[in-house]
Amino acid sequence: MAIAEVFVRYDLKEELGEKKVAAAKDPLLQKVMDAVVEGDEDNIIALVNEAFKSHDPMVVIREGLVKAMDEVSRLWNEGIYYLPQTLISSDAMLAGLEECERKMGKSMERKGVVVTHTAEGDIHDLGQQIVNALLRANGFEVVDLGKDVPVDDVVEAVKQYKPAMVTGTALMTTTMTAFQKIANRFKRDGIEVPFVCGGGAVALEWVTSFDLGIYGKEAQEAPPMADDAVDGVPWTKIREKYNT
Amino acid sequence: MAIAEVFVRYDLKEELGEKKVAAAKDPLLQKVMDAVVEGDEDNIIALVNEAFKSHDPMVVIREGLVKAMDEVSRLWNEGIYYLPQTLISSDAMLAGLEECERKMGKSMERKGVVVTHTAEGDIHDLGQQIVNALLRANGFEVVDLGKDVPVDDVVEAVKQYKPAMVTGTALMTTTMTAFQKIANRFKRDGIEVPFVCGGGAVALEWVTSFDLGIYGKEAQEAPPMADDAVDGVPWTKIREKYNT
Amino acid sequence: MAKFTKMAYKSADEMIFGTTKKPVKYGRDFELGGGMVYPEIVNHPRPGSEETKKSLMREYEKMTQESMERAVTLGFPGLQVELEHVWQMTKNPDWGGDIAGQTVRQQEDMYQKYGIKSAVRATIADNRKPEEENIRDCRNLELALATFESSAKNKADNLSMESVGGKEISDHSIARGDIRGTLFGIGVLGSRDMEFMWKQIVDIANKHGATPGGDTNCAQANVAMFMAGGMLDKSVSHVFAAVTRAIGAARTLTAYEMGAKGPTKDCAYEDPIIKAIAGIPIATEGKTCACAHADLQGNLIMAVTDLWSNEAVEYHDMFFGTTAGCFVEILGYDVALMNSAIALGKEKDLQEMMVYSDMYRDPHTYVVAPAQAYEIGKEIVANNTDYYSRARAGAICAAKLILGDEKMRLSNYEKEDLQRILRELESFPDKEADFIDQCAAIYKKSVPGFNLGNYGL
Amino acid sequence: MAKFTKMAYKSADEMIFGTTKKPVKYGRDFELGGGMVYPEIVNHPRPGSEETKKSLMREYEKMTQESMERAVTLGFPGLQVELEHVWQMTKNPDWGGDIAGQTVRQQEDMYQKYGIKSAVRATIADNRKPEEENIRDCRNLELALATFESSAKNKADNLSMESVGGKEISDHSIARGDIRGTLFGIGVLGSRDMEFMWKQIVDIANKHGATPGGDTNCAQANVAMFMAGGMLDKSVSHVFAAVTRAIGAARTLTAYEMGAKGPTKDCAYEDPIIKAIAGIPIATEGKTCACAHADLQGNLIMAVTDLWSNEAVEYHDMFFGTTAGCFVEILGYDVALMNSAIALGKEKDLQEMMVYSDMYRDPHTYVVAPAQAYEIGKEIVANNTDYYSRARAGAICAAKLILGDEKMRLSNYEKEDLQRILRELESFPDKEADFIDQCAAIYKKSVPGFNLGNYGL
Ligand code: B12
Ligand code: B12
Repeated sequence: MAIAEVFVRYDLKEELGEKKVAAAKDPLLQKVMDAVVEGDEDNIIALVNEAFKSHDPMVVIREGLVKAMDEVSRLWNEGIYYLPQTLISSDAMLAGLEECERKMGKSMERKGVVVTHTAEGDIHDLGQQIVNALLRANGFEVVDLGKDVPVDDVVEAVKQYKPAMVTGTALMTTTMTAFQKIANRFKRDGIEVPFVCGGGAVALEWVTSFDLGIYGKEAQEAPPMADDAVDGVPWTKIREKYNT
Repeated sequence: MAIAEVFVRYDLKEELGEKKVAAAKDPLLQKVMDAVVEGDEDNIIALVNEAFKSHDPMVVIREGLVKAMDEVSRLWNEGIYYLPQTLISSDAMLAGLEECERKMGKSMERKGVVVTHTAEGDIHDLGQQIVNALLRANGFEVVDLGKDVPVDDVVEAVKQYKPAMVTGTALMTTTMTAFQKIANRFKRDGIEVPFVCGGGAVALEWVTSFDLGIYGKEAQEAPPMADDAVDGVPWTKIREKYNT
Repeated sequence: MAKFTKMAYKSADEMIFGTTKKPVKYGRDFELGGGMVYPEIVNHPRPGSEETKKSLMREYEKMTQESMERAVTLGFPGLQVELEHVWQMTKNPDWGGDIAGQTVRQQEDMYQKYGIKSAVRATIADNRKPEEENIRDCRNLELALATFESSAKNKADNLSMESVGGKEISDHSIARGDIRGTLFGIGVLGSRDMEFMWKQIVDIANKHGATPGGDTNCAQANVAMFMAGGMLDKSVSHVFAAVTRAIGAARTLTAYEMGAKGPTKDCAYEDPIIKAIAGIPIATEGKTCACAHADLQGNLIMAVTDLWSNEAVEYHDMFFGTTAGCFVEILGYDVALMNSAIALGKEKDLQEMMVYSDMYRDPHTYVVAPAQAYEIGKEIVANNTDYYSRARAGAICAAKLILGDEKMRLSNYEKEDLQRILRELESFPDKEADFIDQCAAIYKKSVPGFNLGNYGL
Repeated sequence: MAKFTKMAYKSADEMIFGTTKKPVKYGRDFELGGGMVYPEIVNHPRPGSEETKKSLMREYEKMTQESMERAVTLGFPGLQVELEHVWQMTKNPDWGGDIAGQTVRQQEDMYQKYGIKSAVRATIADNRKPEEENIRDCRNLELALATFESSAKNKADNLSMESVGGKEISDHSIARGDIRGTLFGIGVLGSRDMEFMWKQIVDIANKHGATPGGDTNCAQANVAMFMAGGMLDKSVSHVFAAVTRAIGAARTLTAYEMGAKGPTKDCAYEDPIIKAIAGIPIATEGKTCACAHADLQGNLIMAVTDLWSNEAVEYHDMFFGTTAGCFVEILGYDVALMNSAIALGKEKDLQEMMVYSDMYRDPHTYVVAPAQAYEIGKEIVANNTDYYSRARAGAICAAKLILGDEKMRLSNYEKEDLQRILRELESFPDKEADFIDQCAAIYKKSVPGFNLGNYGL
């Protein structure tokens, strides 16, 4: 009798190649890019300041920070980067961005505002935190309402900040019911904002059973969805694009 | 270390007492009663004929057959009788009844008509068969449409036989959906008949989600439900009584 | 027809999970009975999804995908997916065929990507109605055969069925505790119908290079077992179910005499007896089919299994993923434990624990434990002159084994019932023809629609 | 506070499922760690049922009833029911209390009728938000304590919690693969919060004669494990999760130093380490919690269990009954297999199979296998001068064990990540005070709302 095979390490069969990253325009920008790609938050500020010697802050942002972050997203999507690498890259990118803004003396214009929250009664906010980090790294202003947020507070915040998109996270079936209530309140008050709901407990069928609701499976989806929202794509179309 | 207890034979802890059965009015009727209680289909006809010597057939029915069957139902409900004992008692009772009817030269009046069926696409009809037997033994006329019965045929039969109650059995979640269609057709055609649905796949929540639907968990419930239906209790009340 | 005349194994002790005398290979690198146990998942579509072919195909696609992915994510070496047809898939042969094709393609993709071993079993629904139609010549038969064809053409690896011959008699008899009708409906009529059906299924499989899998006495012995229910139920007696199981074994054996190669169907609790006789790989189900019924042999029925199944679970959300992934996970780990035992050379120890867990939980469990299964198998082959004799011999053996083991405690009612059953079994005629005559007379009267012609009689 | 300074067991080999150094008795004839394993079912209400107290009580009544009935119908000797609070049950102390009372009454009825052994565990939700409020003095704390009271008054047998101290730091750090913050958030802050919480829980339990059960590092080590996910996931690395688990063990131990008696909470995958050190009965979950997450130690985590759980399953219909019965059945048979092994004197054989099944499936699995759990436990008690030192010692030990066993294969990424983690761990200051200063400076900046005062610092 053969020795029974008890498990297979498919992960080892799957080893992926080395990461290859697009090159920057010059060595100074290359260093900025490298720092973001490597998530080197400790040195990013110094490197950005180095780059100012031959580049305008807007160029450092565009050709250094943003370009690097695009590479990071690609590496993640290709399965070469792990989540923590992506998050520390975002941290580095945001620190660099802040420095550029300081240099310019004004904030860079954000693509738009997104209000995020975790449902009332729910303290599982890790998904939301990841969504926050990714949205910020992708150029959005995030209004983070935190966790265990009452329905009223979400509606109030949306009236106040007029975001392009709202997100909700819920990990419990007994808390996700708040999303429908929020969507109903939006409808009643004539707010036609895409409302992306995600988190372990939440399923596509349920979110798409009420108006405005769009299901968000992975945190990575939040930035492209927000791009669409900012571009004025209506919630019905965003739902169609991501939920079928 | 103690020897671990792997299982407990709760059934043996539960041994129930001897069966005690109500006495008949005289020895001849007693023999009829005994034959029904014992499910003695082979001898019931002879014993009923014996009883005719001193009793009117109607008395044999009432004081022998029906009384015995009441005892059988009680024994079953008390957990002393098993299902097969109940069914062979029903068989004996029905054979005796036929003999009485022959003697009287006419059928005994049945309490009312019940139409039974198993859903379209479903050949799991054992539950229905048990329901049929119990209804018959309890004095109802059963119109047995069989299994895998199309919606149209059920509606047609109900128009034809005007039953006091209709039953449906389904063991598959993909066939039980027919019940709702049938109920809708009844409504459309103004038929206000209690429609008792049972079978493994069927759950209370689902059956009570449409009008006319009453959930039947155990086959034993069919006769008392039919009694109510014949008494003109509306389906809403029957549902209230059995489904809460 | 070549009837089995001897046992495949020299003793019960020689039988073990994962290994058979006649291993079977098919699918993507999939081998059963060759030294390893595999899981088999059975997913069922949600109500409503069967309305159109498109929605049903989509439902199966999602279920299969999640099942395969869970297997990969946890590192399971292989998985068989059973497509247990809802009636729409058999009444429309192209539905069944196309779903089989789609499932095979999904598995091929995963095989390319990860090398995970896999196979598809198509279990065609037997929608024939013996008391209403001529089951040897009716539309439901045509459709079933057409669906076997379409499934095989679409590369389903294994063709199986849960056939229903004799059910009109066994249903009536089981509910009444009538052992004569049960022996007749299963042992005689069921076996004859198996012969009729399986000749055709094997031909179709051979024509297309599919493996003819197996059958189950679900329609009969499982009705008895299911009605007997749990410890405190008062429906069919548990000893009646036990004896019925032995009869069912004699009947299910016919598929393998007609050329089916296994693995057998999971819900055939008679399979340990089949393995003892025929030496083919068997599929079984126990604790991990709790989604489909409550089982009194939850561990024991693993003792000689080769393919471990969940019977069937309806697709819906769980806190993590859906049932389609959840049950693959549980099955996969059950199987990993068995394969670990094999790898450590301790498979007989694990088997002993499985048997110890349940053997005396219930008399039906008792008769499918390896030792008793083997004894019953021996009586079946030793009396293999005709279907009736072997089924009756198996039944008598089962009854005697239960009565003879004082550790197998019975309630007073169960004990008396078993003594009655044994008395009756022993009182039946010796000749098959006489028994058939006797039964024909009785059941023509009591079972409306019963037609001997359905069974070539 | 009396810290553990030596191991409860002389060696890993001495540890086995079903038996502990310090068995616990409570409930209706229920004993844990006294030579037998029992199942623990966790049912969760359907969405919507939490709207009113009445509907939620009715939901729990049905779930408990079916769970208990399935246990009886299959002949299981006993069952613990865990009430894992949805937040409504803790935010309204009378809801939690009344549901506990109702569950105990249902079990008492069954005990009268059948003699089935049973107990109720009430797991109060920790709704405190460390980055938003003073977790040592806030409404959510008051409510939690009031709910412990109401549950104990209503005769809940066991009081447990999944406390969240330090989570604001660990969430941030785990997602970033930052081992410093993880060690700080769990090992230092988490442990200090445990001390604070468990003193109060133990007092309440003692006052009412309930048993203080246990805690879990669900809020932290499970976040890492859960995010690490399956074999092909690319989130937190699996080695990071493994090291985090060792840190979690040092933190969870605090509950038992404060007087909790066990059984521990099922989702504490650090429990084998706890058992090695504290000698109390542990609850674990693995393959049969596939309803709640995908598990890479499905069998292995049974190796030294005393109470076997399904984590949590949402209540809904299955083809037979509901999930509340289905999961009791699977758990019950898993347990029957373990108890059979014990009865046969083959428990070490079964344990070996469980371990063999999964030990090299994943590095997180590896560190909770009995041998490694024991080694990590030894390092924890040997360095038990303060919370920081013992947690760090456990973490370093886990990393070295993984790197030192060549059979534990790692992908290139995982290997490099583990080497980095080990380097960093070794580079941290020796003194707790220094480490706290270092971390305070870093995380006050990067984690909004972080407040040392929450931890008495
Ligand atoms: C860690 C954990 C905890 C931690 C939470 C830590 C934290 N910071 O969140 C602690 C210990 C505090 C905890 C507490 C409880 N928990 Co908890 N917990 C978990 C666990 C193990 C992992 C959850 C997790 O962090 N996942 C990782 C994150 C990253 O995943 P995620 O949030 O789903 O996010 C991903 C996607 O969903 C998506 N996403 C999320 N949001 C959004 C939004 C947008 C816009 C988009 C595009 C995408 C997106 O992106 C992320 C990554 O791609 C789960 C197990 C499980 N099966 O989920 C149970 C679980 C969620 N918990 C559960 C329960 C019951 C509880 C408690 C009630 C237990 C108790 N009695 O104490 C309490 C709840 C207290 C409360 N009021 O909330 C149940 C919920 C049952 C249910 N569905 O109703 C679960 C499922 C476990 C179980 N028992 O089966 N828990
Ligand atoms: C035996 C059986 C069969 C036999 C049927 C024999 C027969 N005469 O009915 C056979 C083999 C033919 C069979 C075939 C199939 N089966 Co089948 N079968 C079963 C099994 C094991 C037992 C069912 C049974 O007889 N129960 C005993 C009877 C007495 O119970 P009951 O009908 O529920 O009745 C009781 C109550 O419900 C109530 N009741 C019923 N009706 C009514 C009505 C009223 C008015 C009242 C008051 C009460 C009431 O009273 C009865 C007793 O008190 C179940 C397993 C299970 N978990 O249910 C699967 C099961 C029902 N079968 C199943 C399947 C899928 C099939 C097949 C499609 C398999 C296949 N691919 O071949 C085919 C279906 C073909 C078809 N078109 O129908 C699935 C159904 C899945 C689903 N829910 O959708 C089940 C659940 C098994 C599983 N896979 O999990 N099956």
